[in-house]
Amino acid sequence: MLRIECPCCGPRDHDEFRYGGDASVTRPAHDDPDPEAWYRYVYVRTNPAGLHREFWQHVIGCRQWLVVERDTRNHAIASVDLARKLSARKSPARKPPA
Amino acid sequence: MASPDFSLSVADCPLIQVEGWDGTLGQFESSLSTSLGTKLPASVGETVRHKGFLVIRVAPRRLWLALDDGAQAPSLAVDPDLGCSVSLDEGRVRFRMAGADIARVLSKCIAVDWRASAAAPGRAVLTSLHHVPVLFLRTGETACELMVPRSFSRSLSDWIADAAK
Amino acid sequence: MARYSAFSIFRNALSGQKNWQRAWRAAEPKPSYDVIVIGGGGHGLATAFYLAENHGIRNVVVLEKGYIGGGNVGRNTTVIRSNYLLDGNTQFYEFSMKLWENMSRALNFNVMFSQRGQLVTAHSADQLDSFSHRANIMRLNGIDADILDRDEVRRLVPYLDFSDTARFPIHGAIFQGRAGTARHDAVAWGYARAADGHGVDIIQNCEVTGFLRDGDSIVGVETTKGRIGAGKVGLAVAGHTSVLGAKAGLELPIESHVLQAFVTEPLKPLVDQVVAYGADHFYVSQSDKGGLVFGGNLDGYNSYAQRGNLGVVREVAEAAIALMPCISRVRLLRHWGGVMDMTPDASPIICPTPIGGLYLNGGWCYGGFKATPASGWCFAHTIATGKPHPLIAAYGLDRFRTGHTLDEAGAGPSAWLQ
Amino acid sequence: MSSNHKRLSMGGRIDREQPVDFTFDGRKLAGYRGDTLASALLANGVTLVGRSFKYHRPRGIFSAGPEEPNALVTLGIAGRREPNLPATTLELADGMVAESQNRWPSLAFDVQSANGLLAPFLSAGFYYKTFMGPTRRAWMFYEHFIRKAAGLGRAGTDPDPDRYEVRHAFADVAIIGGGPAGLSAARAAAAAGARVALIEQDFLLGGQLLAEPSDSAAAAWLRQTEAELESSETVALMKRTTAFGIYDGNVIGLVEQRDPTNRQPVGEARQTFTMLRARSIVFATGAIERPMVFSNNDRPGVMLASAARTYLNRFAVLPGKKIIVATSNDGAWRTAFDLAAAGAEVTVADLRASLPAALVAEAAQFGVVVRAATHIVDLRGGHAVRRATLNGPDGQSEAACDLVCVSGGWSPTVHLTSHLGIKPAYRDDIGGFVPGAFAADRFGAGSMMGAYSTAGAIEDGHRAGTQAASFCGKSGPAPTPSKLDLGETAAAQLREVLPAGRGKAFVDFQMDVTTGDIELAHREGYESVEHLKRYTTLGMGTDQGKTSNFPALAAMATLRNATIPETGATTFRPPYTPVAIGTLAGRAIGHHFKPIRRTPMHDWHMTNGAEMLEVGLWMRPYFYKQSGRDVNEAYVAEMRNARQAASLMDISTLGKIDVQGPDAAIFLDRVYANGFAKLPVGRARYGVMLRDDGIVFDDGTTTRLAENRFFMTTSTAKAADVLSRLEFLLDTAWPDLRVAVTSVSDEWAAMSVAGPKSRAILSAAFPALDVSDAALAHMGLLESEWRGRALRILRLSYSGERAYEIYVGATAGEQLWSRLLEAGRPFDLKPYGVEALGALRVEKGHVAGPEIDGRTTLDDLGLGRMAGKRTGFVGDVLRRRPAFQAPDRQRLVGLECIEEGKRLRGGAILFLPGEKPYGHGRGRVTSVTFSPERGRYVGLALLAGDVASEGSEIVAVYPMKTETVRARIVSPVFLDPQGERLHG
Ligand SMILES: Cc1cc2nc3c(=O)[nH]c(=O)nc-3n(C[C@H](O)[C@H](O)[C@H](O)COP(=O)(O)OP(=O)(O)OC[C@H]3O[C@@H](n4cnc5c(N)ncnc54)[C@H](O)[C@@H]3O)c2cc1C
Ligand SMILES: NC(=O)c1ccc[n+]([C@@H]2O[C@H](COP(=O)([O-])OP(=O)(O)OC[C@H]3O[C@@H](n4cnc5c(N)ncnc54)[C@H](O)[C@@H]3O)[C@@H](O)[C@H]2O)c1
Ligand SMILES: Cc1cc2nc3c(=O)[nH]c(=O)nc-3n(C[C@H](O)[C@H](O)[C@H](O)COP(=O)(O)O)c2cc1C
Ligand SMILES: [Zn+2]
Repeated sequence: MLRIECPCCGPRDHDEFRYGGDASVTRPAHDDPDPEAWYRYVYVRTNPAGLHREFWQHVIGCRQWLVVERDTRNHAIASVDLARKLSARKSPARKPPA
Repeated sequence: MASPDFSLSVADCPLIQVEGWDGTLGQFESSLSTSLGTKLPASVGETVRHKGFLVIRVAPRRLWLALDDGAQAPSLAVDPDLGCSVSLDEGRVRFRMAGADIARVLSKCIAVDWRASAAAPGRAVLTSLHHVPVLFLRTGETACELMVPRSFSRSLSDWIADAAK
Repeated sequence: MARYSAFSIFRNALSGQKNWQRAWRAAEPKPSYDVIVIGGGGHGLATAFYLAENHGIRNVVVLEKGYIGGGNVGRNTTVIRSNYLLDGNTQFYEFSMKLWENMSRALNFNVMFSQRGQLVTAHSADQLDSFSHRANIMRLNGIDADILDRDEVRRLVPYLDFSDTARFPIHGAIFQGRAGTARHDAVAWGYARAADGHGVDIIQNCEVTGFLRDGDSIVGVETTKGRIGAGKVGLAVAGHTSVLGAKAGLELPIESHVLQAFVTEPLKPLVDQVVAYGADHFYVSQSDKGGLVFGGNLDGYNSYAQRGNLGVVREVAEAAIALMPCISRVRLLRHWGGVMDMTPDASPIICPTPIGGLYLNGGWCYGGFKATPASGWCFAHTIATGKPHPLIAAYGLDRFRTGHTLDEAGAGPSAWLQ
Repeated sequence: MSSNHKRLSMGGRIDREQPVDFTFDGRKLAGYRGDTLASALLANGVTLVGRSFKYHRPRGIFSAGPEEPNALVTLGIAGRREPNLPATTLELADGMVAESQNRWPSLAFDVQSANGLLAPFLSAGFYYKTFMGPTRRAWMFYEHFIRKAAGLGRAGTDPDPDRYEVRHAFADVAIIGGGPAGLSAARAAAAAGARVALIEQDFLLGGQLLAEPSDSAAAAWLRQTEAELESSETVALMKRTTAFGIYDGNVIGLVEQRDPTNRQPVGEARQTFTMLRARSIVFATGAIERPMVFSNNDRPGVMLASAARTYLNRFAVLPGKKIIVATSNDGAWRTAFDLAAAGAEVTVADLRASLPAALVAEAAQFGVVVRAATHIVDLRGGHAVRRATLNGPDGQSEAACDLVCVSGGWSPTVHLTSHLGIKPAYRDDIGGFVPGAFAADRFGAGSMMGAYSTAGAIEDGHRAGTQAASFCGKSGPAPTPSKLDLGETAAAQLREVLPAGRGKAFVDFQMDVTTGDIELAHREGYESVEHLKRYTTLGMGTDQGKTSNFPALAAMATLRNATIPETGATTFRPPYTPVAIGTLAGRAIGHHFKPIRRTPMHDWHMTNGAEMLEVGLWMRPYFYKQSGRDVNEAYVAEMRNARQAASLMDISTLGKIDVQGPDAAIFLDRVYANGFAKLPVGRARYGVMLRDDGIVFDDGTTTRLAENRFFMTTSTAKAADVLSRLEFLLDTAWPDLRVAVTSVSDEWAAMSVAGPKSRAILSAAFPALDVSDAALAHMGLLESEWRGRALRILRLSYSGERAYEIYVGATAGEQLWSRLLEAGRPFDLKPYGVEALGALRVEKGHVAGPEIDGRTTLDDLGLGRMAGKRTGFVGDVLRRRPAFQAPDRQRLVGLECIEEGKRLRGGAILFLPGEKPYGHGRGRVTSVTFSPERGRYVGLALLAGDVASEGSEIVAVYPMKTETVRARIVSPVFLDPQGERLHG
């Protein structure tokens, strides 16, 4: 059993989570019309034998999507973070309402 | 229930969920805290008891207010620019369990370490019971509650009753 | 190469087994070959054999990083069937079935292809309808298929759960009588021996670590045993396609996932057919040695570790008993994992690649054992002629870009969902 | 002969006060509490216990533990039979019924032992070389007989009457192995303040110390340490518990034997499967003694030296009177001395030319004959050994014997550490494999690390226990290490297989693999140890080669002229010892296999004649028995009633999602292919979502409750996937959108009233509400309360009739359902099931699961206009890929049977009239129903867009029933294309 240490809930068996695949791919903007960008996002995977950044959702728990760094050769987990925290860095912060 | 040292009772489970937006969470929490008249649990799994209800943090930006039996729901006005609320009054069932045998019975149901600080009295744990998401609430030395989805509740109470044999 | 036969066994028994020859030579790599096949699994070895047998290309080497047959061909649950639905798959797998039916004799190696029949249980009228759709397609393509009702299933496999307490009652089943199993190791060894008989070199403990290039084309490989030149290079490395593909500069729509397999203690005959559970993930057959060989769902995360976890072990055990209550007291002897290329539509990729001299055979997911002979046959053709064999026309790499995917399960591009 | 005649009158760890009766092959025998089945059999003089797999050779008891290759028995009767259990691990209990295996008609006289005569032909892998003719299917004929001959033991076909339990457990430090190393580790870790789980497969703690005399210093140490641990609050002593596998995250699979006898009352858990999650692990699994390989070394009466000592000292059984101890190391001499002290005549044949003087002197004291540089080459005796041929410095000689103890050294038990993919590393100094490098949270101790002396094991355990606790942050005061020195010296290892006599020399006893087989495999090129294993089946039996792996690879190394590390070892896999599949499943069987989901109206359906159907985990009414004799009659009646009067359906299983936030409308606009931003408050809209690859994902209606709030419904099947997908998009792609999504599926009971009389029924049921068309238009929403619960009425139609979806708080669902039926009685309101629902939607041309099959696009389903010219929604770009635009793309059409009496079937394949029905056809029928309106079968189909147009004829071929039906291509909306009934 992988034991994933959810930043909210603590270490849990991986069957409390839903896998979401490669987290290193970049989702094009919702209105990006470039088929090549979408093709790459949906299909192309580096699939490394080694450290893999991947999405897991703590679906039977806090329901947060996480980004886990895990070695695919031995399943050792190097880090776990909230996906939102990482993706928020990429998108502009919202100003608090006046 | 076969075990004399374990009891299970089933009750309704009125809940209100409130959730704040990213970025303005601090503001949201302080206004919520003011309108409830209590401080809020800081991290997921923490709870705060206040007149007639228990505040549980179930996700970084999400709180549940679980009402005691017969208690009136607190009046909540959530500023839509800060967050939102939804009533979850009907969708869950509350299992109350107690007895000296409780840790043994629960060990056959959920992967929660009864002796860990994360499961100490007053703590809440969102976890899986036979693949179903449940909220475990430690209420005492030999007592706890589970909030389970209503549609699964009969299956799950059967499962627990069976585990208590 | 001395032929195997009852007579050869008899003669060798009398001479104290001293006169048997090596099944394949212990070859050392030559400086270059016409074709290098990377991967000594079923597909790689079959490819080498058919290159020699069908196309007369004999200056061929198979490079295997470990021992031949140590990959998925040696760790799969050996189910062979041709009950595919989609145009492109149906014909290919039936062609493979036909090759299986003649394999032992063609290779002079008994691969114990046993056509014991395969059935998948159906648990609702809707499911039986969708099985009928499949069966109709099979029949219309000249492939045997039957739909069984509950009583017929019961007659065939009386020990399944027909009780009132069955959580998912059995309504019927789809059945393919020509489906069955084969002795997995024998397939690798049989192809190796037959290829060797045609002069193919088989080199074990020789890992390919990189590619030699001339301009945009690949002209050889780097290995742990040195550089080897080649006219053409065929990649048939099952779960490791991405790793080698990356070295060659290919971008691939592949994820490596782990699938587990299980075997019980050896028992007297109990399970005659291959039986699969239509309500969950479990399927089982009995090996000639007597072990019940079974499997279930993917573990569901990228992995190269060749082993799985306890969650799936439990789920498979639960499903096993749900279908077959008497298996409860049978004891699990061993469980292991295999690393598979999962593609976004769960169909394979065999084709020439955009890189000159490089041919790709991968993406077999959990179903490539049954494809072994046809894959080797068609890949050999593709390498020999430079053009895809008509039977694999649908298995090109560009189908993901164009949308011509072959998604039997309709699960979409997330490998872990299939 | 009297029972227990081989039992000594004193000593051992058996309870002579508690005799235990059992049977073996029908013979009534007795032993004592504390015996294993093996020790009790030996005490009764039973030496022939089983027959081997291939050659049916007589076999006895070889070991005293789970490494046993030979003494496999079947336990229990009827549904509780369990084959292939090593007698050496079975705790003897009253009423135990054991039977020998692989023999017919009896153990002593077995017909198939004639296989031995065929042995020259049955060499390794012979079957790969023959049975290939005369015909293609010849193998099917031979295989029949081969399968019958194969297999050890027989499994029953009845369901298992016993129960199993699965349990979760946690510890700071898990210690696997209760020998001196494990005990000492537990002591240290507990003292440091860690929560310890000590796991031991045996029913007694002590490991190899149990082979020490029961009045020795070792026994005293053991008693003292055990008492100390028992009194500790933080130590869980788990006896009869095997750690069968180690998985990621330090999750350890444990099986506890709760009912060794198979006789406890039905209903009690026979075994418990514990998933132990440990923060750190100490492996203290000991070592397994190696056999010696010589001709006929498999005869009953050949036994591991440590096992003989165990039988003597732990079980007070003297297994022989005239004994040869064949060894390569000092350890086995202890066995010789103890046996001699118990009165046996003992010869030690040691391979080594120069022997430790101290041992030789001690041997003289015990009257043990010593022969240096001597090994056994052959044994004689059928059902029991009689004579040995020894090869020594003076040539060959013969010796009579009734027991041969063998010791080829020891192999550390590295099985568990290998489960995680850690390759064992060879250590030349101990001549064995120890675990490769450990991760920071795992430790090894004792003989599994090559510390072969008791003193060393205890010291090592102390260190490992302390470190493991400290890894968990527990570094309380360590206790003074306890000490016990038995004065053992390191075990010398046997690294080669010695020349033997002419008979078969066995390496793997259970799989009947001989040195000849290994030579043959080598000769034929199967020289990698993995090929050797697979070609000869070495190590593939129920013991997984615990005693045979090392000698085999040593033999192969010799043949290949390679070193042992060059030759390598095969992989150990879980489980360490076989585990019943029932144990792994625990209680999740029968009706507990998957939890059942019930709607709020479930009980009503059950008591009112509903035939139920599983949909996912939900139970839904399929049809109501009062509607007709069978489903076909019932659904037509139910749909007629909906079209003519009104019908009521439980739709609580729909996925329901509360979507809120200032950006909710923007969000929905992106996730649905059709627009939602402009949906007015109080209105509902049908929406379709695509996957990123442009294929249709799910559909449902979403209602705008307020400016910032929507109520989304999804299909029953996709509810969980949709929610998770929405959360994914919000968390990973658009974290800037202020939207909260919450499942409210279980909050609401939902029911649909459909039919021309539905409005009248609503008025009757809710007299206080205005449900007039003015107040509640088609696609409109009405929010209110009913008996204190929230109420939402949506005017939506799936069936094409005027219809309302009514949502009420789940706790009031059944009341409202009954209320509606009561109010609807004058209007002929009747419940209907899923089958009729399906039929109604087919008549109306609505797509559902059979059409939304994960391969169809919006355009395929005729829904392309929903998206219109919109862009920027999920799946928009890839849905424009060339394949989806191809003219022969299969698109949704309606089909109507041309001949009235004929039946269309889902799954029929479509061909053009006159076309040869071969191949994949032009399309397929996806959903069908008998249409009372049209008086014939109609259906939806996916049909190539370029072959035929509306009005033309098509042929539906259904080979499974050899049916061919002519149909006309029509609009998929069979009924009321103008939608007038919605308002009727
Ligand atoms: C548990 C499990 C059950 C399965 N069950 C079935 C089933 O019932 N029916 C079915 O049809 N299919 C099944 N499959 C799938 C099937 O086993 C595979 O699709 C098929 O075996 C793959 O082709 P192969 O035999 O050529 O692969 P492999 O045998 O894996 O061959 C690939 C070879 O390439 C070698 N290699 C990798 N990298 C390098 C390198 N750099 N240099 C040199 N060599 C390299 C590997 O060592 C390996 O030997 C199953 C798979 C698994 C894991
Ligand atoms: N005579 C010799 O030459 C020789 C050689 C090696 C060891 N020894 C003796 O063996 C002892 C070594 O002590 P130790 O503690 O390292 O080993 P041990 O063999 O005494 O104890 C190991 C224990 O682990 C248990 N075990 C193994 N695998 C298990 C599993 N998967 N699940 C549950 N339990 C499991 C065994 O039942 C055993 O009780 C010393 O007394 C030493 O003298 C003697
Ligand atoms: C069809 C099949 C049957 C098997 N039967 C047995 C068996 O009877 N006994 C056994 O020990 N292993 C059996 N195995 C498993 C192998 O021992 C081995 O685990 C598998 O080939 C994977 O290799 P690995 O464990 O060395 O990685 C079987 C494997 C397969 C594919
Ligand atoms: Zn969490």
